[in-house]
Amino acid sequence: MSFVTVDNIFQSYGNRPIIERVNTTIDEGEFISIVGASGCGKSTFLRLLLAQETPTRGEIRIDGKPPAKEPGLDRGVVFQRYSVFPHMTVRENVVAGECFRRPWGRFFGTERKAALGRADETLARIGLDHVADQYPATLSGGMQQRLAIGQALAAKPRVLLLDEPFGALDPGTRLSMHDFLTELRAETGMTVFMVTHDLEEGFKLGDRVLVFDKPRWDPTDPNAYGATITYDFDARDGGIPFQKIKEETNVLQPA
Amino acid sequence: MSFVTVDNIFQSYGNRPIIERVNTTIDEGEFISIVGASGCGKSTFLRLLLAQETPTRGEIRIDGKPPAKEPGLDRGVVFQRYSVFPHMTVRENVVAGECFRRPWGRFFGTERKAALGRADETLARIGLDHVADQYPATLSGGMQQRLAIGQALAAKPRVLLLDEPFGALDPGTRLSMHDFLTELRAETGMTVFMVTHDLEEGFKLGDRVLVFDKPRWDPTDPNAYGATITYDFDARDGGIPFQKIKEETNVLQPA
Amino acid sequence: MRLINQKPGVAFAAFLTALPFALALIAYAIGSDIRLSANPSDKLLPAPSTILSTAERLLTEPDKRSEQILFWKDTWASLVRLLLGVGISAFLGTVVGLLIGLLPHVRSTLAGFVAVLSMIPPLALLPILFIVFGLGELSKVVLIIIGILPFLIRDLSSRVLEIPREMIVKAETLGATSWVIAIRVALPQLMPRLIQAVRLSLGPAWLFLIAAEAIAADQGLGYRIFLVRRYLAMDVILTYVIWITALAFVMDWGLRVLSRKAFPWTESTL
Amino acid sequence: MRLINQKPGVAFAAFLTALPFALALIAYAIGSDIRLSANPSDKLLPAPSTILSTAERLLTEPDKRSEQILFWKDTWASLVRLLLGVGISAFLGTVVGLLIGLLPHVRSTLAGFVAVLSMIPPLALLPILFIVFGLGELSKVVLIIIGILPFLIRDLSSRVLEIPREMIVKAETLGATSWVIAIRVALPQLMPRLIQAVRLSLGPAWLFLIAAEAIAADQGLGYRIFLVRRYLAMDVILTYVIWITALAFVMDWGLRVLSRKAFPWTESTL
Amino acid sequence: EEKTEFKVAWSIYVGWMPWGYLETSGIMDKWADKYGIDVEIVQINDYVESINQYTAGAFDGVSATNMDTLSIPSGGGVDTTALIVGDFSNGNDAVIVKDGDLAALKGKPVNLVELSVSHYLLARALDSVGMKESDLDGVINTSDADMIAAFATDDVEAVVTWNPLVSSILEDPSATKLFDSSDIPGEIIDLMVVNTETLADNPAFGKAMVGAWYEVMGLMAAGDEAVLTEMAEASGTDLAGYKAQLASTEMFYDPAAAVAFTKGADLPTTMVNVAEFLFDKGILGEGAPSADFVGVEYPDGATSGDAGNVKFRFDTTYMQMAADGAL
Ligand SMILES: Nc1ncnc2c1ncn2[C@@H]1O[C@H](COP(=O)(O)OP(=O)(O)OP(=O)(O)O)[C@@H](O)[C@H]1O
Ligand SMILES: Nc1ncnc2c1ncn2[C@@H]1O[C@H](COP(=O)(O)OP(=O)(O)OP(=O)(O)O)[C@@H](O)[C@H]1O
Ligand SMILES: [Mg+2]
Ligand SMILES: [Mg+2]
Repeated sequence: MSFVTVDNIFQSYGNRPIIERVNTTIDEGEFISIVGASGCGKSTFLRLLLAQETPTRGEIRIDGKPPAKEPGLDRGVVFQRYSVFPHMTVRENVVAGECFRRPWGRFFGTERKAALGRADETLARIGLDHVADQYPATLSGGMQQRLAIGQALAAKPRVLLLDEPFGALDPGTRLSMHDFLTELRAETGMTVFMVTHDLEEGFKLGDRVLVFDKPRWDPTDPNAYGATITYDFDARDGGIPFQKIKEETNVLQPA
Repeated sequence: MSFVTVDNIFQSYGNRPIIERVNTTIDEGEFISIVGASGCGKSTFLRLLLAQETPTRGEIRIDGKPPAKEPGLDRGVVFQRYSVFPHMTVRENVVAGECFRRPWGRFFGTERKAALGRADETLARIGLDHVADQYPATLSGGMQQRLAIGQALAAKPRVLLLDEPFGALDPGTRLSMHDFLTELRAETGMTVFMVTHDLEEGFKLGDRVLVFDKPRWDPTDPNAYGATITYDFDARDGGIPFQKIKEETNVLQPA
Repeated sequence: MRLINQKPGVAFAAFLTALPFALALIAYAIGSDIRLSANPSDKLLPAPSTILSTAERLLTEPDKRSEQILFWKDTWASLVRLLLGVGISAFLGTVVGLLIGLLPHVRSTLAGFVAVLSMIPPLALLPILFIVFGLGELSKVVLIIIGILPFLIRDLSSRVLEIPREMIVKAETLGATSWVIAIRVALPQLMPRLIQAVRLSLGPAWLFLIAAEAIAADQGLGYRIFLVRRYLAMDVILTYVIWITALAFVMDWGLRVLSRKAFPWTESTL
Repeated sequence: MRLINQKPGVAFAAFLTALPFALALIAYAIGSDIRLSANPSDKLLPAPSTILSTAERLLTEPDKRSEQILFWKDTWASLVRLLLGVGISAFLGTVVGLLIGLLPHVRSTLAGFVAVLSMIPPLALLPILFIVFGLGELSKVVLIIIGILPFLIRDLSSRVLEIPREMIVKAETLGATSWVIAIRVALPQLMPRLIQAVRLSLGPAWLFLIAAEAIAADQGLGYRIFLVRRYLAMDVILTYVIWITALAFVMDWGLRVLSRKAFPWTESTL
Repeated sequence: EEKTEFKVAWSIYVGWMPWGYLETSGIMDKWADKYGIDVEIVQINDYVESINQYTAGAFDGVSATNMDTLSIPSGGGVDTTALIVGDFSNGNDAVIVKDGDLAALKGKPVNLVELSVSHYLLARALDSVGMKESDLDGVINTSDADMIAAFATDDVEAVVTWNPLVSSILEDPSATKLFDSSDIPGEIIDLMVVNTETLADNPAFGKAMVGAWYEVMGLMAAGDEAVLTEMAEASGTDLAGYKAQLASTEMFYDPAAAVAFTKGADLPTTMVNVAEFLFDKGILGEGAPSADFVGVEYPDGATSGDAGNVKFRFDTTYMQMAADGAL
């Protein structure tokens, strides 16, 4: 059964269409990589999945529930930057994943002790236990992103959305983050959407790779049309062969 | 004959030695890649080459001249960021490479016209002619770095210093920058020092790869000793085999 | 839906923006009415209609003695002082800010001194100022300068220091002298910040202007307000206050527009 | 070597820092000497020694009538007013700044109003303030609040708006309500900026305090300065000015230290 | 030293309005030209500032009261001569309360401009019922510009102030006048004082000033409505209001009357009273060992206070010239 249903989504800002006619269904536990040219609307699509924005037309449903109006507990997210709270220590950041849903955004008493314990377990698992009492600004970029993912997972979301999570990291760190993410996924079996600039990364990590592009092009006005999913590759088996297209594409054939 | 002579350089900040006993000679036209762990002093070494700082001990001479006291026309530089002037258009940035040495930092009259013409040629060569009248903030990171290199070259320096010039770019852009740099180098035959985090990049572009590391290590005080050149690889022939060490290294052997 | 995600529509937003102004006006009208019905000759909160007619009189009727419309004469006098004071401060602030920001020797010499100067309450020094600079236009302009210059210098010099070292080094490798770095790298990048800083110091500048005019002047907006305050002519005071507020608002807005128009490179359009 | 690259040594830097202070002192001493040799009882520029002895007297000798040391009484009175005014403004500024920054409806309603309010010159409205808040301590505190609150609100709300949207969205995905986002995400990140903003508004706060005390008071630093101005006791005025400067400097320094100590996370130590 | 350019300062007050008229009407210039000099008359908003400026040497003369002259320029070592005795306050300064009598002031605060003639008037008023300032709940220094607003607040029980504020405050039905300067006639004197040395070196300055002043006095005495209206408007009121203020001012339109008053036997008594008041308030400066610290010289050469430190001189020479028509 399809877990996430994207039903004929259009999104425009002002009069300018960004994405149009986006349709797809995703099964629970799939890892979806999203690639495409810069500015084509990948982040916009992620914001729609996140319910940070409401699409101009169409609906996104998760597990058959009515479309969400705003971000909530069921969707976790990690952006390229600003995904951890700079004023909390690493441990507090992980605890925040559990306690922000409380009326005061805090745990008290024994509940707090238990949460701190769980946080330390999480930190050990993501390899940040030695910096538990430091502030994020003192961590390297890779450690910060690992923390951001750990924090997002502490909230136990049903879908995890990643917007170029490793875009600002250097190549070595990036590779180790891939391993980290692959491990975590194996453990949790979560549904993941990841936007990336790096095709290789997309195919390496994803079960499917969605390519966003403008199928129609008006030479007099490059902004006249929006992007959509032009290819949907099956990237299992280590992403080889890359060319296995899963479904029919939306590329308009010359008539 | 050696063009750049680095003669027993030490640099400390306060009591903390950063680099120590650095010796090497570089021929005119060589492309030197510098790699090493984060914080080991690569940028510090570049600052010394640039004469932005004066070493605590030792001397760096270019073409046998006495050590420079401050950065000047003979050394060009491109940093990871902030290497172009945000308040000038792309064309003005290139012209700045020639006119900053003038009393008013400007060309006037016919000289100005000629310089604008040369700038347009440069821009065409570095593929930025279509954005000549835009401000750098409107360019992508890759275009900005291309501009920075073009500007540095417009001043016709004898040595070009690059500090992680492509560190902030995404992988695709990075590759095209490599081609760009290789081309430019072939044209100008300039002596280049490039610091990079990315070993692969270092070997791909460099004629030699200098590795900075701490040869001595005090377990009770990690900051007690500075880094030096521990390996000096010959990376010609496309960098293969990587293992061809050019000179004797400074790694201390267990006694 | 969370409150932070609830956005008013365009029409409702316009209504909300107008709301506090309307409420303030109504509150004033009611307060004025209560006082006036208790004492019809109360001067403290004149009826809005009184203010309007006073404003009309001030704006159109020339003074019998001087045959000039005092309102415009006051405005002109104050604006000249204000613009001179702010202009001179902006100029000096830029020059000294550049010197402090760029030259280590000047920085060592002046940074501490300016920091201490900026803490001195200028109002307390008024008597000395008047002696040294006389009672003419100069002293008013000087009070404004003394009041805002230390702030401008500190703000601008710290901005110069914020210019990435990389950029300065780059200019050096292009053969730029200290002078060229000052005029071609630091100065143009300082300009948008200068406008920001001037915007911030317009408030204090008005304050010092009004204070100076209150003590020694024979024309000017502050002078008139303090003159008629002796008679509690609130209709005149309120007219002048509204006018000053409007002038301040227009200046602020003008500077904001200027900053946007004059420095297109500050916008990151990528 | 370029001027921008010439750095003074440690000892020379210390000398340069002291230089302008020494020069100012010498200039004053000379000026004072010239006037005093023309008229030995000149009061305008008392000799430095006179100021010292006056300061000693002010700091130690109790007033004949009240048996209190007026200097400390004045200091205490002014500090209480200043801290109350600044404290209340900081509190209100934080709350309203958070509301404006986080809630679109409040932003639509208040942002424009506060922008206009911040342009009104508060000194001109004193008569109305007096009537509404009386002539007691309250009106002085209120004048400070009116003087600095609009700036604080504007500054803090713009800082809240600068919090990256990503961070707010992240908090939402962790199940945070608007309230939790306010107190656990926005508020703590606002604190360092609050301290900055308070530092910036201490100058105007002193100014408004002195202005209020000059107009109606029976104690306070500003009161004393404007009172003894009536007989040109510059020795007393200068003592008080130096004292106010020192107080302002210490407060500024304290806030800077507090900011560094209390918010270790603002330092990027990587 | 001898010079030809002079500057005098004045501030708005009923008895000093002629100075503004002198400047705008050109009468001052006319008289200055006659003596080959140039006199600039500058209006200063803040009365105390104008005296401070004079004391510091920025002006050659200033309009001031006898009390403030004694405390600021004379106390500050600037030898000062009263060139013109223009008037004395005869009701212009008043103690005003919301209810009760003088005795009822006990334990209440009083708002006034501290250390000014108002303060002196209060001291004299309390004297008259055998009270002292310490019987009050203190005095609150209140700017004259805000006195009317202050009286309108509930905090304020009593104020002491001067015209035109007095008449504005008395428009309030709740205000009662308890005591005014007509109860101590001749003690609050409005003067034009000039630097003694400057006057001695430049008699032409004194002649031009006095000559011009009494020309306007003549116009005022004749009830010239145009002149009075102009003064009224310059002081921010209308003709009727200005006339009402003049009614409580004992103007010396006739130079002979001014001379007679200055030579009168009451003046030394007044000045000793004033000096004691000033000393009592510490206004004569901490260097002042006694109320007699500053000497005052009278037209007949007699002095009060320290004869060795005469810094304040009442000199009728020039007014006498005017009276004699010798200018
Ligand atoms: N809130 C908005 N209002 C108006 N236009 C917007 C808004 N957000 C994004 N856009 C525009 O929509 C287009 C798509 O933006 P989006 O951020 O989704 O691209 P992207 O594919 O994520 O690009 P990148 O790879 O650079 O992150 C861009 O042209 C952008 O300018
Ligand atoms: N001006 C300075 N004063 C004191 N310490 C400094 C200074 N500049 C650099 N350092 C220290 O010197 C060390 C080496 O710094 P440097 O920037 O040269 O390293 P790097 O090899 O370029 O590292 P990265 O790969 O992170 O750029 C670092 O530990 C840094 O903290
Ligand atoms: Mg994006
Ligand atoms: Mg580096």
